[in-house]
Amino acid sequence: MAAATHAAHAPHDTLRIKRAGLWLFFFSETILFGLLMSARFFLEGIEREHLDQALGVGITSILVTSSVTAYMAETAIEHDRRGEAMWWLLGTIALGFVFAFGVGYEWATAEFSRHEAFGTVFFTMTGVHAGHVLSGVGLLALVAIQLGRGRFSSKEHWPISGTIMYWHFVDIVWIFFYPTLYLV
Amino acid sequence: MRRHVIAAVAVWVVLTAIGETLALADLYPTVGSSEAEDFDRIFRILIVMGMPVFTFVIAVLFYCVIRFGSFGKPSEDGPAYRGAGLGPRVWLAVTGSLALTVMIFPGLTGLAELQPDKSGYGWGESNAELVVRVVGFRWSWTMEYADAGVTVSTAQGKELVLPVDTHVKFEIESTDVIHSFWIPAFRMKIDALPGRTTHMTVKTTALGRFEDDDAYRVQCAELCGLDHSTMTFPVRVVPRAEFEQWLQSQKPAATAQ
Amino acid sequence: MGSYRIGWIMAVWLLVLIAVDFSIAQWVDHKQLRFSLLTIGTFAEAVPIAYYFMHISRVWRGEVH
Amino acid sequence: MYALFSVASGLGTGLIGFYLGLGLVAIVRGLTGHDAYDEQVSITFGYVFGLIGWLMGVGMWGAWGREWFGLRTYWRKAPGWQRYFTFSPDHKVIGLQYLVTFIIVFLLAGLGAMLMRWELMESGMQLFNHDQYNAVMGLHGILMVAVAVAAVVGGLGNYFVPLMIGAEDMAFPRLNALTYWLIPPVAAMLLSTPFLGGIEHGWTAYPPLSVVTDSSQVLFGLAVITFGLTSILGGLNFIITIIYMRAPGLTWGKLPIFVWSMFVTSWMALLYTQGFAVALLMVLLDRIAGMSFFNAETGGDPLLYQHVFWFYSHPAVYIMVLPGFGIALEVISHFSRKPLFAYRYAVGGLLGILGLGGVVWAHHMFTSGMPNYLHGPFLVATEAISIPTGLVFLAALGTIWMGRLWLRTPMLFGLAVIFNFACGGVTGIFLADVPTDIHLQDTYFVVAHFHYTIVGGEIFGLFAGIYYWFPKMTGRMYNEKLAQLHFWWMFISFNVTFFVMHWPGIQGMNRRIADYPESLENVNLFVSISAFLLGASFIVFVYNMVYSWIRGPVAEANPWAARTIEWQIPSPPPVENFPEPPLVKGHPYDYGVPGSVHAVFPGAATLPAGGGGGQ
Repeated sequence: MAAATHAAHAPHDTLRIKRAGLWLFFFSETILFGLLMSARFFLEGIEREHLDQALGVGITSILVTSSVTAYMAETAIEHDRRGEAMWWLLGTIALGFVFAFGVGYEWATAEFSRHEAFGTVFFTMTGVHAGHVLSGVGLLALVAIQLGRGRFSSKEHWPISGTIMYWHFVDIVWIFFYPTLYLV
Repeated sequence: MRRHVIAAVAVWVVLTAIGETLALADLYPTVGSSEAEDFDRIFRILIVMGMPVFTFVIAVLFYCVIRFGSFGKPSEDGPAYRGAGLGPRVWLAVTGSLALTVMIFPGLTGLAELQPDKSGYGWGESNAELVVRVVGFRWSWTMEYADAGVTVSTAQGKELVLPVDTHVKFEIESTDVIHSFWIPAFRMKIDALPGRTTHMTVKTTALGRFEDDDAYRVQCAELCGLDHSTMTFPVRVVPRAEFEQWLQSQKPAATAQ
Repeated sequence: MGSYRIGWIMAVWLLVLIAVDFSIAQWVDHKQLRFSLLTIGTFAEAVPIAYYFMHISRVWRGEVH
Repeated sequence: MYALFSVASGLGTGLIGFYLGLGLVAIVRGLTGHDAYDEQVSITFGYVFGLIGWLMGVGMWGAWGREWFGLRTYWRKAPGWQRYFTFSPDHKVIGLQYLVTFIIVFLLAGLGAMLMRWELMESGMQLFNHDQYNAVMGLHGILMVAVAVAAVVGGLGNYFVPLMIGAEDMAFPRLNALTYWLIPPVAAMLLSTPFLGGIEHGWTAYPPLSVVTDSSQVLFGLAVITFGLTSILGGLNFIITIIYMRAPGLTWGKLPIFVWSMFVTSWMALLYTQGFAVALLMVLLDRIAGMSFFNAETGGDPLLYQHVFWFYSHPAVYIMVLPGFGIALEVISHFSRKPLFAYRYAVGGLLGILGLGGVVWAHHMFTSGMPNYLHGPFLVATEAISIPTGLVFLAALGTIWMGRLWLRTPMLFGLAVIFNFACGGVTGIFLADVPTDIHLQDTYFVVAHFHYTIVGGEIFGLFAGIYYWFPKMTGRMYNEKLAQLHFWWMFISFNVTFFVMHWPGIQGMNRRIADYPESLENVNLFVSISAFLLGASFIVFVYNMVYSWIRGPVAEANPWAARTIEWQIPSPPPVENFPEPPLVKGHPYDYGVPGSVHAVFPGAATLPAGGGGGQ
């Protein structure tokens, strides 16, 4: 409210402020995920446990692909192609769900228990990450609904851009988690 | 300006002299080991080194408050020193070299004495003449003289008996939560962790016992719950011959169990 | 200035790198070397995403519209 | 009425959320064949849902949540004092909400300290049993940590950073309101821990003790994680505000030192706070999911917690003390009528502390049994941090030298920060040095040391700031005589209490104990009595503040003839802060420089910016 009163004489670049704020939030989250990764290396060193490698590479490819579709959605709305953006968004959501199911399948079939050290870090890291994926899917669904109501345009689409940035960030986190858990 | 500098330096010198004199006071508990002598020495060195720094701040503060202070609103502004010249660089150089000095001596040199090898933890050589295995549990200790096969715990005359003039190595473990093995008279402490063994070496130098002096006690120094404050264990340092006798007297009791 | 072409190039780049990472993990036995190679591979994926997908440079360059 | 409605709807939706959480847990557990209610699991999920419910009900739904569904947002507006009980975007309202809340928490936690000193007057147990003592001690610790982290940053920082940089509000007003409204659940959770057995693990919550102790640990963990979220989001908001919302002409080299200190503090909070949250998340998972982070038998390691925890909790002491430095330097410059000496070096010092602060954490672990090769590097890094800290002293001492010191209460508190921190800094060397730390670790020497730095450095700074800005925040003047009485009373009893407290530490009195050997009885009685005097000094403070806020004489707009922007507008500031944005011309501390102004309001007549103290 106060900000609105003053918009007249304080021409701050509000979009830039929002963008920088979001980046700082990612920065802060990076520390959170970084600490979880450090905990994994602290407890296990650079030893690898047995995991379903095919599943790992599969869900990683799916999440990375969803990042590409999310980028396409943003590009589409920047060119005012709402219908196309909608399809890309729905594709992203679908891939996000597939990823989440993949993690769930891995949980259900894991050969280790959560009561031992590797299981502890594995379930914690994938769990915290999956929570971010699901919240990302939720946010994408919300912006998709608003897009369907015709709210965004090439001039004003910050909620889409912000949500998609968040989606990319979650993807980057997995790009680090995947080798940490499966490959190292 | 020069007048003020001279006066402030005089205040500083006087305060430092007073401070250093007070620092000579015997602040320390009973000295029971060579580690304790080292601790007291290094502590004194640090007081002697730190005192002029402390009194410098105090001297400038008091001098300025008394000479330049007023309770009424000042009628003019002070001189517009910005402190962009040589002053801050000199300050940086002086504080930097002071910090460097403390890091090296007594910091790193003391640390090198404290940790003569990678696994040892304690001043002096780690070629221990006596090894005591210590197990901490909530809320007491078990002392095990491994070579002699003697175990002392709450049930059997709760007392940690050590020979004088001996390098003693403690191997410390815990069965439940984190404890910390600390004997104030020896000025040494190390945590007792579940799942790993920590080490600590001391060289006893003086006779003493808990009944006369409570610095001769094992004290848990890491919060471990309900009875943390009473998780103590008396210590007695005795002549070597007496120690051997005591150890023998404990043996049958241990085997009888 | 989002461009579809960047999206397709990135898609190929990322999937290739995932395949490379996967192969490193299967065929490099030396642990430290494997760790270092994977670290490099990971950053090679993350940095382009931050730059091309997340438009990090807009924080200091401002919006392009 | 408005106030009541806002809080009541928050409580209502919070309760609904809580029971929703309990119900969900019951359903899932019931379906998987467990008991429907498990104290720890149910509380955890109930809390998470209850927290969301509380936030939405208290005003976040209307102001923020609706936007996500494409609906129009609204604020609940309330007149007069009632606006302090609503979800308000105004940084001045939020600042006062923080300040008053945390002063109340400060007094409560101080009462805990009084009870502990009562118990410690004599050897043996008198007032408490061991369990109760540990509960009071843990509560005192965590509440005071919360006060130290948030009182200055959330209170004075929120109120004055936008004013001092000429902004109309914080960058994210809704986020700002959110950070405040997370605090009441935190306080409620912490204060209810005694009903679930009390936290017996102190504020550090080391496992395995914190894994095996009562369920109240879960409340502690959830509260601290929430509080960490507040700290992180608040820090983010400050950083963006200071980077992007400065008035035209306000370059980094002209930023008031208090704003600089808030900037550095915010980076600290943003970078490190996750440490505490992650550490407690691990404890929580160990407790409610049977995981094995800290269970040595199944591959865990208790030292992991200490590393992660101190990764935050050492930088946390800079989060606590840097705002104190900022206020002290700010006040010292204005009341010495001189430019801040070596301004650039002082800023460099703050940034240096930020840089080094992240690599010194393991000096809390010299006796923890961590590998020996870590001792040397952490010793060196810890000693090195005295160099940037020294620059803060340079700025303070250089400013008062040859100044025209105006010894009003804010100035006295500002000078006391320097005095106390000199003592706290010197005793810090003994703890940074491994050979002396081995004996002193976890003794009353440490207790005395950190009270000197945190209370002496920050809480004294907090009082300096409260007295300094009281006329600005309330539009009324406090009673100077009572304020000076408060200062001398608090300063002397504080120093007596904590200076003497070093000695039992050296003698072998360890901290966090309900009982101690009889030989230390006399000194403890002495410390207890002077601690009671210290506690009593706050009665004067509270009386002065409450009375002056209601009945005090109306203050001038700029009673201290200070130059910074916040003093160039009416007291208290109007809702929109500035009728028009200020234009910054000169340095904020150019006292004694003829013709220099800090800020002008173009269009309006140029205000005399406080220069030339005597007009």
